[in-house]
Amino acid sequence: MAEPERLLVMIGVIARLLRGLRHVAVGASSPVPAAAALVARELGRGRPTVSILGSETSNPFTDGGRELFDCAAQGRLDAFFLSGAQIDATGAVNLLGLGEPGRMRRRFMGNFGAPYLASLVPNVILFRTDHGVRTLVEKVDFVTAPGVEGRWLVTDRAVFRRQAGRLRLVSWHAGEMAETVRAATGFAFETAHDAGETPGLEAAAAAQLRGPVGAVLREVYPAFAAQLT
Amino acid sequence: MAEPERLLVMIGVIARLLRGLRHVAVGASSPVPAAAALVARELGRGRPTVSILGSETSNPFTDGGRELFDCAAQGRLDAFFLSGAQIDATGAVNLLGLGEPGRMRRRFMGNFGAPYLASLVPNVILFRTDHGVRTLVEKVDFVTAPGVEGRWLVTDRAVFRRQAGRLRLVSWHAGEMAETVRAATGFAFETAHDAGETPGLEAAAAAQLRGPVGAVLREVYPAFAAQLT
Amino acid sequence: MTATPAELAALIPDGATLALAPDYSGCSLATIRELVRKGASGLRLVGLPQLGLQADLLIAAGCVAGVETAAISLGELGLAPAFDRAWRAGSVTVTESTCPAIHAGLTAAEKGVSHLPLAGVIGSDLVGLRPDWRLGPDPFTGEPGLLVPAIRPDFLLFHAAVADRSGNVWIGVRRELMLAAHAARRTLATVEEVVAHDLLADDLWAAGTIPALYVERVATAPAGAAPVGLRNRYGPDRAWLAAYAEAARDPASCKTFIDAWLRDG
Amino acid sequence: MTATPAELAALIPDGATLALAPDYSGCSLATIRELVRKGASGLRLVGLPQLGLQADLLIAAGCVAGVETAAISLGELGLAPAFDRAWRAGSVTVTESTCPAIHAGLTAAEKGVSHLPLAGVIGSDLVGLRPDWRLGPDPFTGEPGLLVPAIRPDFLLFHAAVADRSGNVWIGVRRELMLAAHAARRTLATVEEVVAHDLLADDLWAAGTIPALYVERVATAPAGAAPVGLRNRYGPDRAWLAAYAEAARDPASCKTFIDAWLRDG
Repeated sequence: MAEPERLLVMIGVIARLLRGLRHVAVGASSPVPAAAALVARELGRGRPTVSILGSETSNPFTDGGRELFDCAAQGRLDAFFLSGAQIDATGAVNLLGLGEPGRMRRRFMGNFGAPYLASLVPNVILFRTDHGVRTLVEKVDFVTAPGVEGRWLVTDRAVFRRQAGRLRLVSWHAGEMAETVRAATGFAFETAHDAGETPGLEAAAAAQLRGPVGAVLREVYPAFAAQLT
Repeated sequence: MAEPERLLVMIGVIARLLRGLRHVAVGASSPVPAAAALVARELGRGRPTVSILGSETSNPFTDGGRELFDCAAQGRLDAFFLSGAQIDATGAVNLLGLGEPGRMRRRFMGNFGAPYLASLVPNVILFRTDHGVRTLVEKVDFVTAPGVEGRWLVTDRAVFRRQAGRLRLVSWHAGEMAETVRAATGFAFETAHDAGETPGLEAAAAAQLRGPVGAVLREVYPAFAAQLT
Repeated sequence: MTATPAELAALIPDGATLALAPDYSGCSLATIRELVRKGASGLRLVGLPQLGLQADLLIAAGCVAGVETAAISLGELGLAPAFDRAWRAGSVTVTESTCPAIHAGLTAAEKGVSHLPLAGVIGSDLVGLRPDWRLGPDPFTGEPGLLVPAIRPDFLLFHAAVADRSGNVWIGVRRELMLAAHAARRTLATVEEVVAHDLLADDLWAAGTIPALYVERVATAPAGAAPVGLRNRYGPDRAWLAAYAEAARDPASCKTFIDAWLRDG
Repeated sequence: MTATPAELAALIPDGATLALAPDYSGCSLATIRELVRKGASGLRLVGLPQLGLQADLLIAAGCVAGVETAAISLGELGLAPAFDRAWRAGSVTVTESTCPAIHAGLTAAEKGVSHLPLAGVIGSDLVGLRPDWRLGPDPFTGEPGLLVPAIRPDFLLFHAAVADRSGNVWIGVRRELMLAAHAARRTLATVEEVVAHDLLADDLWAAGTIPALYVERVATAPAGAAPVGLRNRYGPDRAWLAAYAEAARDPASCKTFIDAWLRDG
């Protein structure tokens, strides 16, 4: 995983994207989105509602494993987060494996709920904490979920958003430039005309991470919480 | 409702039909089937399991109103009971109303779950405690649920079973004869070659009604329980 | 945090589709009374899966345009008298259904799909009364199959024993309310009491709780389910119900009865 | 009334389809151990909706012919090593799925229908891996639609905190087990303890209880979910899990590890 400072920038970016939403869910093994969602909730005075799967204290569901998916189909889930073994220039993600579908040479854990949530949740935010040419590729080997227009990708180096069919560089984090991002990315991309350096984590957000958000993170992601502080 | 002695005969008939089954459910407002099912359970040492809808103590369902219906579709419900404003010569029942469907002149409560349960539960036992020409008709005005081969009808006068497409008289209760049953029935019927008087309630069953079954009935159907004893 | 029954009623606009529990499952008579008071009209009721006193009172007061239900009655007291009169007069439309078809329609809405296949039912004349249902070969088995459309009520209104300060509502085993809360666009509940502890913090409570996520407003209404009663809390007021069943047979005495009910509450 | 985990394992024949909970939902490792001991073979596992340690142990011991799942892993410890080896060798078939497709398949079985429509998913390459799924226009909307077939496992096996003497089993909010118990032909459960009171007698307990109606056998197995842990009771044994994740990478050390696990239990 990336340097703590880079993770803090990612948290800030994602928290800003979640402003004004009603309900945000965070899948298992997603500490950066979890931190960002909790920050957004604290700064939004309880809004959005945040559901963290795998947490026993921040998970409001009472109807079993299906409820998250039903909830999304009902239009009650405004944002979700996906990573992927591969993310491509169109914003498609691959969680399944490498090689030709049906004859893969390597298999990861599986598709989980991504094929479904990616098409039903209006704001699916892609993230990777290890921006590199092997993970950010021109075309995924397997489309777990296709990309859609307007989708965001937040990495430990930069922020992209899909426009006109492809991810476009929106900002680079402190210490990067468009060129360093390009060198670390496996797909060609355009740079938005107003691109610039990613704003850092706001002081108010940082205070939340040191305070109430940190307390929740220590329950769900103790190692990650320790790394941030 | 019929004389208590007639109700006891009906309870005996139905209890015998339930022997050896695993799970029997009883709908709302069905005291005779409820009593019969509980007698069968006691004489069968806990088998069948008896679910009485509307009872807070004899209802094992924990998944809401749909569970009875799902349970039937899963093949986990062996018997259910239906009455009907009309029951016809084919064993079809009408719970909805009188007159032409879509332009009825009288409407009863509604179809409830009968259209579904009648086709999914292997043993649907029809019952009426007021055997008469207006309720037992040649053809129902509205088919809430069609009849099926082998279906039983138990009334306060007699027992019928459908064979070769029509209900056939199997037995008549003490005090009746084939002729008195015929005069009280709105459809023509054949009499089974081995028809005879309905056996009365067994002593063991009567003891259950005075004992543990009576106690449950007093919770769910207090007026009915008082009438029996 | 909590509102009043009148505030809940004010949220329900004329013409809304309103899902209501049967008499045994948690009825917010306290809010029904406010709907009558405010002169609600054109409501379309959905039974979960049947309708009882709440529907008959709303119909008696002229608040209802139509019902979709597997049955409508006063239970042991027989036919719903105001409904029966309105049905004869043709002033309330009836979409006839059967319990599992309503559960299936709500489940389709819960899962965001247009329809659900439904077992059984084929062979009943009911199918002929529902032009919106589809008959055709099951794509997997080739057997005759029935598809019923999603039912997505604008509102679910119910009464339960307890809620907490966050708006989580405990319904215990009355899980048809959970299904309907998932299916409905907006859910309004009255409760006997608001408790101080978080209902989701302890699995014993959480297992029977509708999360606040689905609940728009909660109002406190002690004895809010009277006169039909609330499971494990208080029974039906049989004298009241019998008096209503008698009075509601006649339009004039029905009006007098309801006026008295509005005055008393 | 209650049985032993070995008696539960004896009920599951070779070749059976066996639904298993993910590591967070109630895993009967006590019975998995007995399945390994008896040399079970040809099992077809269904994840609810994903598979974890239970599946990897069964695969390591050669008990498994195939899996249908949305994912299989050791959670934070990464890929399921025995599964990964079996997958590379082609000795275990994988029916790839996604969480809501498994829930929908189980719901179809619960409702006795051949299939359920499923929202989303179209556009994923997953659809191309599932020739048993059907694509076609939705009969109500005309939009592209996806139908997934019913999943009816022969057995559901899980572990929970408590059962009562009648065989009712309390699962709290782990409601995927309720769905699977409805869908499966036969359900077997181990529990930490059997309590004296009737779980269905009090709605607080009943709301989170699978009725005995669906449960064929219950066995008492204290710490029966170790080493993955049981919600609100005991956590995972992280040292054991890390040691397994390491040992299972190599067939020889995996066998040694499992032999020790069988000896200790």
